[in-house]
Amino acid sequence: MTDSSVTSTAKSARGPESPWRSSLRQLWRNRPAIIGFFVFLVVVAVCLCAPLYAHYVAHENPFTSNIQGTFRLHGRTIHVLQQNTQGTGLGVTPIGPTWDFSHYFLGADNQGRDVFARLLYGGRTSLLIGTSSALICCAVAAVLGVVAGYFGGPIDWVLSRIFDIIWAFPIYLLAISLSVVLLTTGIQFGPIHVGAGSLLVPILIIASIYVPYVARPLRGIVISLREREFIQSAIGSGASDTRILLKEILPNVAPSIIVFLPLMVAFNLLTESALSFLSIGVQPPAASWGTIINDGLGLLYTRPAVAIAPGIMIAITAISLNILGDGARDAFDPKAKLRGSV
Amino acid sequence: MGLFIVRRFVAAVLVMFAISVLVFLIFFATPGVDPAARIAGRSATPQILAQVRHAFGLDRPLPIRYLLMMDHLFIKQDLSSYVNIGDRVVPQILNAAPVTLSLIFGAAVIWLLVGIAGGVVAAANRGKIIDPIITFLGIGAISVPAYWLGEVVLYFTQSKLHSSVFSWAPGSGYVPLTQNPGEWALHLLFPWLTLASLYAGIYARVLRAELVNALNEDYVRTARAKGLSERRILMRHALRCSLITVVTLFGLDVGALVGGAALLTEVVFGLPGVGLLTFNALENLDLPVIMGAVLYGAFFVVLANAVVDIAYAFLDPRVRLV
Amino acid sequence: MSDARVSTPLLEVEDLRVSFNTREGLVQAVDGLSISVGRKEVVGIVGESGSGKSVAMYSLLGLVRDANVSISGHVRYEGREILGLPDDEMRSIRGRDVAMIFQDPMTALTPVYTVGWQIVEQIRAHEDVTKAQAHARAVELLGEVGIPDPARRVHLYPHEFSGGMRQRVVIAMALSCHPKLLIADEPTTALDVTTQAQILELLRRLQATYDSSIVLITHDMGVISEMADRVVVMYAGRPVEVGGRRDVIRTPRHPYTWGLLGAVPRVESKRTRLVTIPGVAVSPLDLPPGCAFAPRCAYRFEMCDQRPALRGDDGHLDACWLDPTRKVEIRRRVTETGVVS
Amino acid sequence: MTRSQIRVWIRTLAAACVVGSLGLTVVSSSGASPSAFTYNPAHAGGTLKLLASTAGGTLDPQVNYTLQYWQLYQATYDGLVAFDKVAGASSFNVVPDLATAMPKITNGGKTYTFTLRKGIKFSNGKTVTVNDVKASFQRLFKVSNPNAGSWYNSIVGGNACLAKPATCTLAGGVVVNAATNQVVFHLVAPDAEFLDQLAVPFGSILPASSPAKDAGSTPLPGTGAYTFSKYDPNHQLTMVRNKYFHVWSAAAQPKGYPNEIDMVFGNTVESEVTQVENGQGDWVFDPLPSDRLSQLSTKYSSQLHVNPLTAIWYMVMNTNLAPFNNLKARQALNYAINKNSAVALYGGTQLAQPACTILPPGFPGHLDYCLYQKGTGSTYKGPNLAKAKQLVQQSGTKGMSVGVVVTNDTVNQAVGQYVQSVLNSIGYKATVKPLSANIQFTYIQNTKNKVQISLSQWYQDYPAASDFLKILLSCAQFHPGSDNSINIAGYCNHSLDAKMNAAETLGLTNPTAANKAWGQIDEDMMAQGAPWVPLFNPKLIDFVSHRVGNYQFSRQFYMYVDQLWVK
Repeated sequence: MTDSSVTSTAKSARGPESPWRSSLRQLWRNRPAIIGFFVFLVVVAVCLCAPLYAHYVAHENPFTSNIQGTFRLHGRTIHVLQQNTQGTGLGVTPIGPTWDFSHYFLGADNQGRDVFARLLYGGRTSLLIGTSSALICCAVAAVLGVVAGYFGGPIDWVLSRIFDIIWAFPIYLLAISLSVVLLTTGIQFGPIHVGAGSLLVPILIIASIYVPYVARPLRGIVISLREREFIQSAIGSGASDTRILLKEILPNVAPSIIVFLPLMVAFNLLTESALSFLSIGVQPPAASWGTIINDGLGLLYTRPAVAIAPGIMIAITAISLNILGDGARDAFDPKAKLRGSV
Repeated sequence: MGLFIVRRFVAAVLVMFAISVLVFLIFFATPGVDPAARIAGRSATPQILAQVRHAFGLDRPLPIRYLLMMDHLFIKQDLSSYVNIGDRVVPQILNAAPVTLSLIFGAAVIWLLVGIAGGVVAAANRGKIIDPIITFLGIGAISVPAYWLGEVVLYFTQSKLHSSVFSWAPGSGYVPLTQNPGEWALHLLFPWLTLASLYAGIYARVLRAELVNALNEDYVRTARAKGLSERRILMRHALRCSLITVVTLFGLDVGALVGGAALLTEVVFGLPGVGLLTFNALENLDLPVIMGAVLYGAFFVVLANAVVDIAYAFLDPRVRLV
Repeated sequence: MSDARVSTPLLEVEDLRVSFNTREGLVQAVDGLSISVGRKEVVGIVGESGSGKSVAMYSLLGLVRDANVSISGHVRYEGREILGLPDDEMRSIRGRDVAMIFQDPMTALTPVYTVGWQIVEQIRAHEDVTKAQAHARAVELLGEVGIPDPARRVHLYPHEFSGGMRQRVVIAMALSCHPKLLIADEPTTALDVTTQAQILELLRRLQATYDSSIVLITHDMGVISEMADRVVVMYAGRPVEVGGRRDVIRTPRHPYTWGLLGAVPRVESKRTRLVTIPGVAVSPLDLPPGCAFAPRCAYRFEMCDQRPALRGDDGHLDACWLDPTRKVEIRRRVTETGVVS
Repeated sequence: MTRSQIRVWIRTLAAACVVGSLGLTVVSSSGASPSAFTYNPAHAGGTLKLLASTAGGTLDPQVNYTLQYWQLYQATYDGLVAFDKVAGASSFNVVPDLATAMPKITNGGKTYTFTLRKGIKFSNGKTVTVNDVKASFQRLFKVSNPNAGSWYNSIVGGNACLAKPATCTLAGGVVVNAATNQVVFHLVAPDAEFLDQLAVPFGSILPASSPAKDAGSTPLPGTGAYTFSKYDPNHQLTMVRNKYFHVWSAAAQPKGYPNEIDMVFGNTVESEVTQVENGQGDWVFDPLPSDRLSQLSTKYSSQLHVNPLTAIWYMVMNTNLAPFNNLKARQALNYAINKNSAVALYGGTQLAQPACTILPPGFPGHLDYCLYQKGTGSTYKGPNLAKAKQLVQQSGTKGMSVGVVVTNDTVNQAVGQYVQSVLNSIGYKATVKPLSANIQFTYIQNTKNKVQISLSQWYQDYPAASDFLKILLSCAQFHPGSDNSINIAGYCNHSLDAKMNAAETLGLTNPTAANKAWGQIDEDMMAQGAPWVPLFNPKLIDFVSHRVGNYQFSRQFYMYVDQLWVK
């Protein structure tokens, strides 16, 4: 009989509304979450425009080395890479930001490639990896968590132990070990072969290391659901496992999965960038925000923009996703306990 | 309690066994990693290669090699690196551990202070402007890649502003506490702040959520009805109950960090801790060191889990250890 | 209302209004409640969930912390206006002069402290005594509320008590500063039937011992009939019937009260089925302009479109447009058939 | 750390090849070189602090094969002979060290007779005896020295030792006489490079009591001016003065200046540079980060020392795998790659020089020519893309997929991506595969991994043309399916093999003519086979602190660490 019960009576009096609709409505009303969502959409849209920018505006292919290249700015011909002529004349420095969208807006990297165009392309890669690995991770975790929680017994035991093992493996060490190996061999799974340079390698690595983080809470939810009356009565009425899983269990764990998704995308984006930073994520000449930061480290003292810009992009994207995720949690599953990070 | 310890111990041994097997298999599944060719030298003849392979037991079947490695690591404790021949793994880890511990100790103090203060202030000021500000800062802290933040910090302290504001900032590297406590703290200051920013963000957010939940609990209403001050209710009742979650989180985080999860910070700031040791070993494919470091890391994760459970029981009288 | 005042009231509530500004709109949780509680008097406030009875009591003690709440009216404690007092002054009243007992003893105690610690905390919040003195009093209090072996149990944690025992602890804590007024919010609802009886018995005994007044909030007419001197029936934040226990129980005048009384299982009664009130409680978001109960009332007529005032005689008042004689007639029929409509 | 590896590896020399042994002997047999360093006692003392990001592995001089420690071994260990401790080209010459003089070579070049100096003591105080010499050569086999099977098995009994190292005696191969203090080596065949092989650290003389296995991180006593006192691969390597040392030949083992030399590990390269800038360290071992170069060369130009190396960076094509099993495809890439671009990626024109030839400039046998370029002449002028595209068209390999395998450090990856761009521009579909530096070198050698093209480097062991041509491109060095197949191109041209053998034989009698022959082989190799795309010959930058003086550079072992002044 606190104030919350007042509002809950209010809701029930208004007549039944599907919980999905009401959650979505609540999410829509959460202004920061919606702003986060739109910022994320803008980042995605801008990154998707990368080829247009590279082709029509910058007139540069950001995947081809342009070491001897020149371009004209304010009527002067400028070398993209400039040989140092001072002192003992050591070193070659790429041009810095011109702040001109049609010519090396953020300058060039050590291969004379347009950093801004690479930043946009890198965003496509990072977002693709973050999103798809989060989807794969949540899907796999949902299946494993639900199966473990629902069937219990030896299946649960085996799955839980696998989760324990992955859990106890320091997370970056696991990712690094897998990367070092898979970047040499690629993945051979039956007839399917994934090349070592493929983006699928980091996607699958990142997806798999986080499975326990999602699967464990889901398993807990399913175990408590299983004890609830409606499931027990469904079991009692002789419904098949498949039917119960699809009709009863899944709708009840779905909100939790939805809450996990934006946060997982943010985690995975950060993980991808960290692996790429350690040069064991996305492989060159493909770019991701992490690889551009890595490229930029070699230029940190002369051209800091190369390393700083992608970090800002990562931060903006992750912030927008985290705010969206907070909103999704408030709307769909207020009790969900999530860490801010992994 | 006795049973609890036994169960935990058995579970830990099983998990660590599985991890060691996993590491072993991952390692030998990679082409080009056969350490014999690298140990023997660049153009060693097949005979020399065979001798080296034999000397290191690399010509034995995999299970035997595994057992030999475990024997050297745990029983004889003389397992040594494939890269720095004769450099024993156990002392390497023991030498690296103080660096990691120093890093984590300082960072933990900062992130606990900042995180708890942030969470408490945000929860106590719900509905005021300061709450969303702290929440946003927290989200920002967890959304910024830690290694990137470290690099940016290095850029500003070592290059951009080194001649003005940060002329006192030392270069990266580590100075042992026993050698010079002042320099120790000075060298670790920026790594501390960098590492702590992420965790302070996490803790402030988690604690705020826990406090808000706790402040809606019946016992808080009871406490108000008792005529306690809001401050006392917040600090002694809500915070005390929320700390259970924070302590759990703290235990697991510290366990993972001591075990090597501070790797990125160590790499960026060139701190020769366990994370950097492991990372270098992975880059060098130095299996003995990888094996030792990963098991060491896993041990701390497992240990942290157990300690957290004990702490949990200590903090929450409702919990019984079974 | 002024007729009901038998002596200088300990607590006097006048036209208390509590509303919440929610996203869905303004929620009028309490809409013009006026009651007075005399010394050593037990006042029962009865109503369904959501009728605003708890909110009313919380708000008058400043326990409603919602930022969107607005409270108006007058609350006088021993003649002194306490509504809108600064928190630190309010605190010295809460827990010392006015104590509360809550519905769910399982959650009302902080789980991480021993019951003794929590009692000592309350004593020391209001009285300048040493820890040892407070502790001794805690043991004494626990014994007084019927907890066996209090010297040992004072060191136990709440979860180590059963529900009934925990409610005794809560009562002991509430009594620790000898309050003049005890507000008991559904003190027995969460308990099983035998424990309920014991707790009510305890409250009665303690009330006698300490000379306290009690405001008893409940949805259970049975509890009212055992405890209360006077009764306030609330519906949708409004008092609909006020009167002495005997009057309200024996000759209820409001159709809602009839429904509530019908909802009391009476062992000695010849009836076997419970009367239920059809429909669900009205949403406080869109209260009808007239009688709030009208949408659920079987006897509504045109007059019900206007809001009825609380009126009556001999301290027995009700807010219903029905003709008093017709009420008596309907009431009799209901009692005989067990059917409200 | 991977960057450091580039400099760490030193190349090997295969079995017997005979180049100018007489010449070497003639040059150096005059005894101490007149240009030996003169000692200036005013600058003695102090502690020199060298900075390296990681340790160089085992400290055992008979096992360690890294430049990082070979550079330090110069001041700590001695062989019977040594490379002359002078600056400039003469540092390639061999001079007597523990031996009193250059050996007497008899029996058609198969017998070497040395006389051991008397009164020289190890750093543990024991006197060096002929038995120590004999034990040291036995030990080479017992510790599985990397080149025991390719260099030292030229000693009689060596092959038996390879088969059964535990019972190695080298009976009949190394004969010592304690009374006359003579050491006699009997070889199975004449070997002009035997003296070079004795002069590198593998030929160090160690106490006979040294353990018969890799000593790892335990320092072994030596005879040099310094001795290793402490080694912790994660922290520091410490060298202190050998208190039993006295100068017997300044050309072979001069007296050093600092009282202590420390090599400190575990810093990032960035921090090493900062420390040297601030004078907290004296020298950076690792390659300098490219973004610091321009700042360094402006602000600290007097502390930078740039020296050309006899080394080469090259793209090596697998001549047995499409598309590079086609000569035209290999030539096309030679035409297409702009070596100036590779130079820019390495750090610019002051840091490297475009290469057309296999043998580096200044190396015995080097012939100036440049076959594949825009225009003609012997200096490189730029790529010829039109010609390249035409050749690809003719070869019929257009549109094929090509994987470029490089190591995952910055410079290698950059070159790899550049080469990928070039391959794409002449009609291939190229990808880059960066691998950990520790895997890449064995990975690209093994034919099982089907590597089409990779980036590799070769730094000389000692000055002999065969060290490049015969080791890297002869049929005998190609071992399909093995991780040790240093002829990465898998190139086997029997007529050129025959010419190389002939050049070796010629070298026994006429080194000048032999070097000319090697130069021709070099050009023929590129014309007929084009198994490589030579990219550039790198230079080495040494960055020292402002307090350091007396910088001296050996072309053989680079900067003389012990000759630096810190006072």
